[in-house]
Amino acid sequence: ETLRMARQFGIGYLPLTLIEEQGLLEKHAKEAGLDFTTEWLRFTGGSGMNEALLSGNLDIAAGGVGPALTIWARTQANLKVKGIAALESMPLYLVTTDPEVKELKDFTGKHKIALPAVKTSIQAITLQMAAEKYLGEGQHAALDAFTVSMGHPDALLALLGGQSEISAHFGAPPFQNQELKDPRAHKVIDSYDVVGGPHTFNMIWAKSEFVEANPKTVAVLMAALDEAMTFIRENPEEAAKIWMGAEATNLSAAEVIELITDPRVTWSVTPEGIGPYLDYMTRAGLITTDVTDWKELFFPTAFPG
Amino acid sequence: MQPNDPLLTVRGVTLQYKTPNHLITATYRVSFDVFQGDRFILLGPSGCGKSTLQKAVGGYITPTEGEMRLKGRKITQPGPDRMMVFQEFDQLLPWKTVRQNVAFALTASKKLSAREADEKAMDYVVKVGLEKFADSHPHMLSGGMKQRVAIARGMAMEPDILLMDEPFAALDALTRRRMQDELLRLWEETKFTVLFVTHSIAEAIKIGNRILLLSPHPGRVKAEMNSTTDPRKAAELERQIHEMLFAHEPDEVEHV
Amino acid sequence: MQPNDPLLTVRGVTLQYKTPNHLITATYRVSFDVFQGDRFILLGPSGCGKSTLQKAVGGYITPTEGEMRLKGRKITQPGPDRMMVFQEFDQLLPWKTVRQNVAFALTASKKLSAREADEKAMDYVVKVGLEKFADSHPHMLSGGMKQRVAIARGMAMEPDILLMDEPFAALDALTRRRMQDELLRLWEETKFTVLFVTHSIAEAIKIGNRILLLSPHPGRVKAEMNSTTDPRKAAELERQIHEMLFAHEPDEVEHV
Amino acid sequence: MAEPGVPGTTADRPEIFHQDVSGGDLTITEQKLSWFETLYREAWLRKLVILVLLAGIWEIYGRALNNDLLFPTFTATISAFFSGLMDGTLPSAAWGSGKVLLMGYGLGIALASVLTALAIASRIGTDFLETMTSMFNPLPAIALLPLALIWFGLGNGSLIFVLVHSVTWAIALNTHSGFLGVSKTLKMVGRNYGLRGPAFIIKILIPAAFPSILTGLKIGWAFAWRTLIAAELVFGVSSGSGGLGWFIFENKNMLDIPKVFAGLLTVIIIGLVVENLIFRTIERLTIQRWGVQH
Amino acid sequence: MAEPGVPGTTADRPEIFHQDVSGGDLTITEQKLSWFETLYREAWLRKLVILVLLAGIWEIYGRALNNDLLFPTFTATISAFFSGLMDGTLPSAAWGSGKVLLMGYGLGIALASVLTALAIASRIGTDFLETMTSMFNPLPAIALLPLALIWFGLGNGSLIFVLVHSVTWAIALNTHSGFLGVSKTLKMVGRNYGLRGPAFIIKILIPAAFPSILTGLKIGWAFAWRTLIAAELVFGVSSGSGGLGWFIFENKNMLDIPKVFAGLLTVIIIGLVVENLIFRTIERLTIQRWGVQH
Ligand SMILES: Nc1ncnc2c1ncn2[C@@H]1O[C@H](COP(=O)(O)OP(=O)(O)OP(=O)(O)O)[C@@H](O)[C@H]1O
Ligand SMILES: Nc1ncnc2c1ncn2[C@@H]1O[C@H](COP(=O)(O)OP(=O)(O)OP(=O)(O)O)[C@@H](O)[C@H]1O
Ligand SMILES: [Mg+2]
Ligand SMILES: [Mg+2]
Repeated sequence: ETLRMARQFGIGYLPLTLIEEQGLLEKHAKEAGLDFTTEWLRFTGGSGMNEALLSGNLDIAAGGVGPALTIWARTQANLKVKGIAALESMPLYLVTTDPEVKELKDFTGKHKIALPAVKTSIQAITLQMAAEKYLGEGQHAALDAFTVSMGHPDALLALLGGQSEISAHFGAPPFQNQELKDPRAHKVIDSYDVVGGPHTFNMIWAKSEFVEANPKTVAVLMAALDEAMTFIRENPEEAAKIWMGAEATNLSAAEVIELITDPRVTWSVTPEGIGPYLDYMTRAGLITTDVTDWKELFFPTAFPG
Repeated sequence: MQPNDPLLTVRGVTLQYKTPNHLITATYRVSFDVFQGDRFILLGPSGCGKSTLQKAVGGYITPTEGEMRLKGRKITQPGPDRMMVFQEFDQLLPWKTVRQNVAFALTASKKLSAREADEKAMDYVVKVGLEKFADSHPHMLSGGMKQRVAIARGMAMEPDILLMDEPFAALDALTRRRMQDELLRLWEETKFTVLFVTHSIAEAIKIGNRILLLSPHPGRVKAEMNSTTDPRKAAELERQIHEMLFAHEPDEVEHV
Repeated sequence: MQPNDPLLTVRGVTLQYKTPNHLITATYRVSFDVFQGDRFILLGPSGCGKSTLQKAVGGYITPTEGEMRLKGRKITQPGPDRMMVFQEFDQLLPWKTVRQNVAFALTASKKLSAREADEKAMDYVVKVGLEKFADSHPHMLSGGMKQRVAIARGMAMEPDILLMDEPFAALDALTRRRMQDELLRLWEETKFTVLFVTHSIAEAIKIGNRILLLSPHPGRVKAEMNSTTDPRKAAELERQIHEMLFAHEPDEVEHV
Repeated sequence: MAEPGVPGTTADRPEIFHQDVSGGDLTITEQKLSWFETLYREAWLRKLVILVLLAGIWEIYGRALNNDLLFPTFTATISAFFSGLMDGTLPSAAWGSGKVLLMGYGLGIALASVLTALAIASRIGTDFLETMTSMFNPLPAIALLPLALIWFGLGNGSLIFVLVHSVTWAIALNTHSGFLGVSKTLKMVGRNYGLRGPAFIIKILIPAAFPSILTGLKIGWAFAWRTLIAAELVFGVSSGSGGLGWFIFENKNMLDIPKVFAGLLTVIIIGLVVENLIFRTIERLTIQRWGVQH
Repeated sequence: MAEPGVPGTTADRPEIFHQDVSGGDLTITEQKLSWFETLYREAWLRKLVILVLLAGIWEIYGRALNNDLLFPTFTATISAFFSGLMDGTLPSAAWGSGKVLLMGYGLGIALASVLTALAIASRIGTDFLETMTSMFNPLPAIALLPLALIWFGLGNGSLIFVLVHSVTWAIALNTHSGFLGVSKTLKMVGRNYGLRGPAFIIKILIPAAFPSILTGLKIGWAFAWRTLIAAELVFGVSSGSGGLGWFIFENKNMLDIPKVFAGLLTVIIIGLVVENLIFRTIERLTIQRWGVQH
């Protein structure tokens, strides 16, 4: 029996990298008297992964809060996909190289803001929420016209390459941190400010059917995750080394450690800050649901305490 | 089939081409019989439907009216029992050499094994005087040479009935006479049946034993007559056919 | 160019085809002169290089050796001053009707305006007896009909020199004689120059005033002689050419 | 030399002469076709049957699968299609893509024409076309992203650049091979008229190679669609302007799968319309009339 | 009827007779070519010049742009290429993609053959091919993703499925139009030999339509690469595997742009090798020898 787990790129998947590299799943499975092997699949985006999950080629998906919310909302009537655990809380920055832009309202028609996906990505939603917050009620779509879809690396290259109209990028770690190292770049908004506190960035989710059928496997997974989280909190240098060995990266060890130990980052399986997103998306009609408590997005596993 | 039944019967055959905007009648209610061993000639002016008639016998065109039977069986599709030598120069397979073109006909129609076919092919390539070009591809041949390969192929197949459409038209006087003689010599040997289109009256009389005269477009039967080998009678016959074809034309001896 | 200088001079011309594996010599050191108003015939056995020679005059093939001059200028490329009637059946543009095929030659070569070309084209289509098919596309024509369109096109162009490669080979006796007469009638009118390939000795004597005899492959000049209109002399000339071509062959009257 | 011998084996047959061969009014009674044959002869009917069958298979498979998030049924797709049609999102998306597509397609054809003309004119031109094609044709659109961004910036300029890349090589390859396949005799005829350069290409080579060119155009058309839909995602669609690709991507992100399929269905329908109205008509007026395909 | 008249205007010329026409040893002194012409005749040399020129333009433009993040110079790319070659990552990525590519390509050819055979055999087959092509050819690979996942799961199965989709239609279209363009006479010759069905297709239609088929194969080959590189990203990989597309994606994530271009250069080089070694050789042995392209 194999457990099929997915992973994407970036430092945000560090707990999963550790689980794979240190064989934590196998270790805890053995302890629990279970016998399974793990297959790690890598995806470049949430949409391919969701399709893999729905078509039964994947047991546990890992990705951003945006796709997770969408698939949860869409499957309430049938498959009931829910979150198993969060991977961490991390802030997302809107970075610009235009010195004139200090606040959100300084953006004009000559600016282009790169996002992973216009309108639907978590960055786009955060930007809408920010617009609503800083520019006023009803202004949530004010900046949509300036946004363009672009992958993180392409957006970074376009922003720092300086030969295109891209003058801002709402990205993710480590790209946003790399951008901020450039003297021309500065931060315009921070998602923690928009949401009003820390919020989960990446999480893992699965179909109810799987969780109900394999409670032991899920327990093993939670134990492994827990160990990985502890390891990260306690041995960030070691974790950074393992991550650099496993992932192709151009970051230096110091940079990775800095990312991991950033005080604004929390490594925990417990989700937080989902509420504002759920509220906003429901309000904006991006999802339809009558759920009021965002905790219903998760299986009880996410709240071990 | 009785021994004296005709090999090929054509009964009231009308042949038409349908194109999106036109309906062209090539021949109109043509009837004739070809017997075993006949050297049957189709003679008629340009565009009167000789090639069309041959293609219909070949099984490529279905008559709009009437029917054609070979050995009593209705002709419905092409087959190696009726080997065609077309009028067009592009009837050789460009991807095969001269020799392979002849041999391929024999193997593809399952007449001979590859080795036998190859030998026989070479025999016939020599007969048409192309031994020097046996290993050339068709695009390296002159017009007349291409036609000779097609003739070699047709003869090598030894079909029930050989359908030849102006096979010697592109040949010079000497080569043409050689080919005619070769055809007659082969006929002496195996007494095959041949349906031969030509536009030369002299050639018709020399090659054929029975001549079908067709009227201008659309082709209808004007006459069906016997040929002769007697030189005096031949001259008389030539004059007669000439008159029938050239009716209303100033009388002049054919000199081409 | 002096009035008595030849229109076309061919001097020691060797023509070769180079293919990846072969080098085929088509003609070897051929020389002759064609004068203004000549009806110059190329006569020779199949594959001796008649078509190749014509294509070289047409400007399609560069001699390996020797040179060709038209009106004193070296021939380097094709042009409408030398109009060709090819031996192949696929020389008509399939996307044009019979009439358009003739007219297009006239407009494309900037000889006439569209309207004039169209009228002239129709004249010539009538001359070759295809008025009924003026608006048909070439694929709807028989082999002989296609050749007649090509002949109409060549004649309508009224070039400095008309190059015709076995133009009448696919025609029946009657149509052929009509075409020959038409050609001679046109010549009487405009005294154009024509270089004519044929394999019929009788046709050569009837059409030509000067006859070039070529030896078998590779083609070399065997003789260059004058033709005649006197019927008795013509018969003698025919016999003579026949002997020269068929040397070492059993003597027999050409009857094809 | 062999003596011809007694002609035939049945030389004693009577001779036949018909005096009045011109007679008759050439009336011919054609055989009637059965109604099945009559219907079968109608191309549109045969195609309709195929389409209905395919739709049926889709519906049945969709129902059997019963997984609306992955593969909706045909009826669900059709209803999403009509609602998209009614609220105007689909037509505007299709129009957005179509505009860009036509521009890219047109430019691609123009570029292919130039390249092929050069290839026909000289050996180095041939080598250039061959080398460029074998180098660039296998490159995916993302490879062009940096250059596109530098040269054309975000938006339609870059999209068109990518489209040109996907259209040009296929059309150029087909056209060039078509040109090379034109019969020697026809080429000689064209030269004989004194045609050279562009006139020769336009008046002789293009009509003579038309079947190949048309195939190239069809393939180019299809690949233009494919590329456009993929490229609309890669090349920064600013929101508000997006075309069909964007429509599909957005709905996919929102997991509104029937809408995704409605977008794809639009592509399919446009493909069918273009094939059966435009390309078919061109074929009927050219290739079929000229009798160059059998 | 006109009298032929006095033959010619210069009938008083002497007649000429050559007795010994067989003489001479047919020696011919060919004109020497200049060294430039001799070199120019070598196709590989001309192509090399083109390649060197392109590389030069790349280098110069890269330097002028001076923006390593967007567009590295040729030398930077080449050095990344060699380092990738040395440490084995590039060859293994190329091999990973190549394997899948060949399988997809092979299957695509097989499917195209079947479809075209059906299309040649019957009218409904033709309609089927035409309808399928006009419907599916414009669909991007992502449209097939759900079905691919259901049928083949993650991994090579799905990749091959997508490849087949990108290869089949182009090849089928070209092959079919090639078949239709085969001369009527050649088709009649084949039927005359009693060839029918597959034998007729293999022995007559395929060789006769070979130029068109080869063009289809070239286009299919190129689009297989494009699709594969794009699809490797959508489909993800299971750990350990991953081809050139993945290599490019990974290095882009690491912002190692020279390596990204080294990956693309690998695609280009493979394209050049396949064109010049494989397709050229096939052409030399077939089309050129048969004299069917001019
Ligand atoms: N494209 C070609 N490539 C190679 N060799 C060729 C080519 N065309 C003709 N030849 C060769 O050149 C020689 C002369 O050919 P050509 O067509 O000029 O003969 P011809 O006198 O016109 O014959 P015919 O009366 O049969 O038409 C032949 O031996 C032929 O094999
Ligand atoms: N493919 C076709 N489509 C339409 N009409 C055709 C086609 N082929 C021939 N025809 C017409 O049919 C008639 C007879 O043509 P066919 O080729 O049988 O004549 P033919 O007697 O062989 O003439 P020729 O001696 O000139 O070869 C002609 O009027 C021609 O226009
Ligand atoms: Mg005929
Ligand atoms: Mg010739």
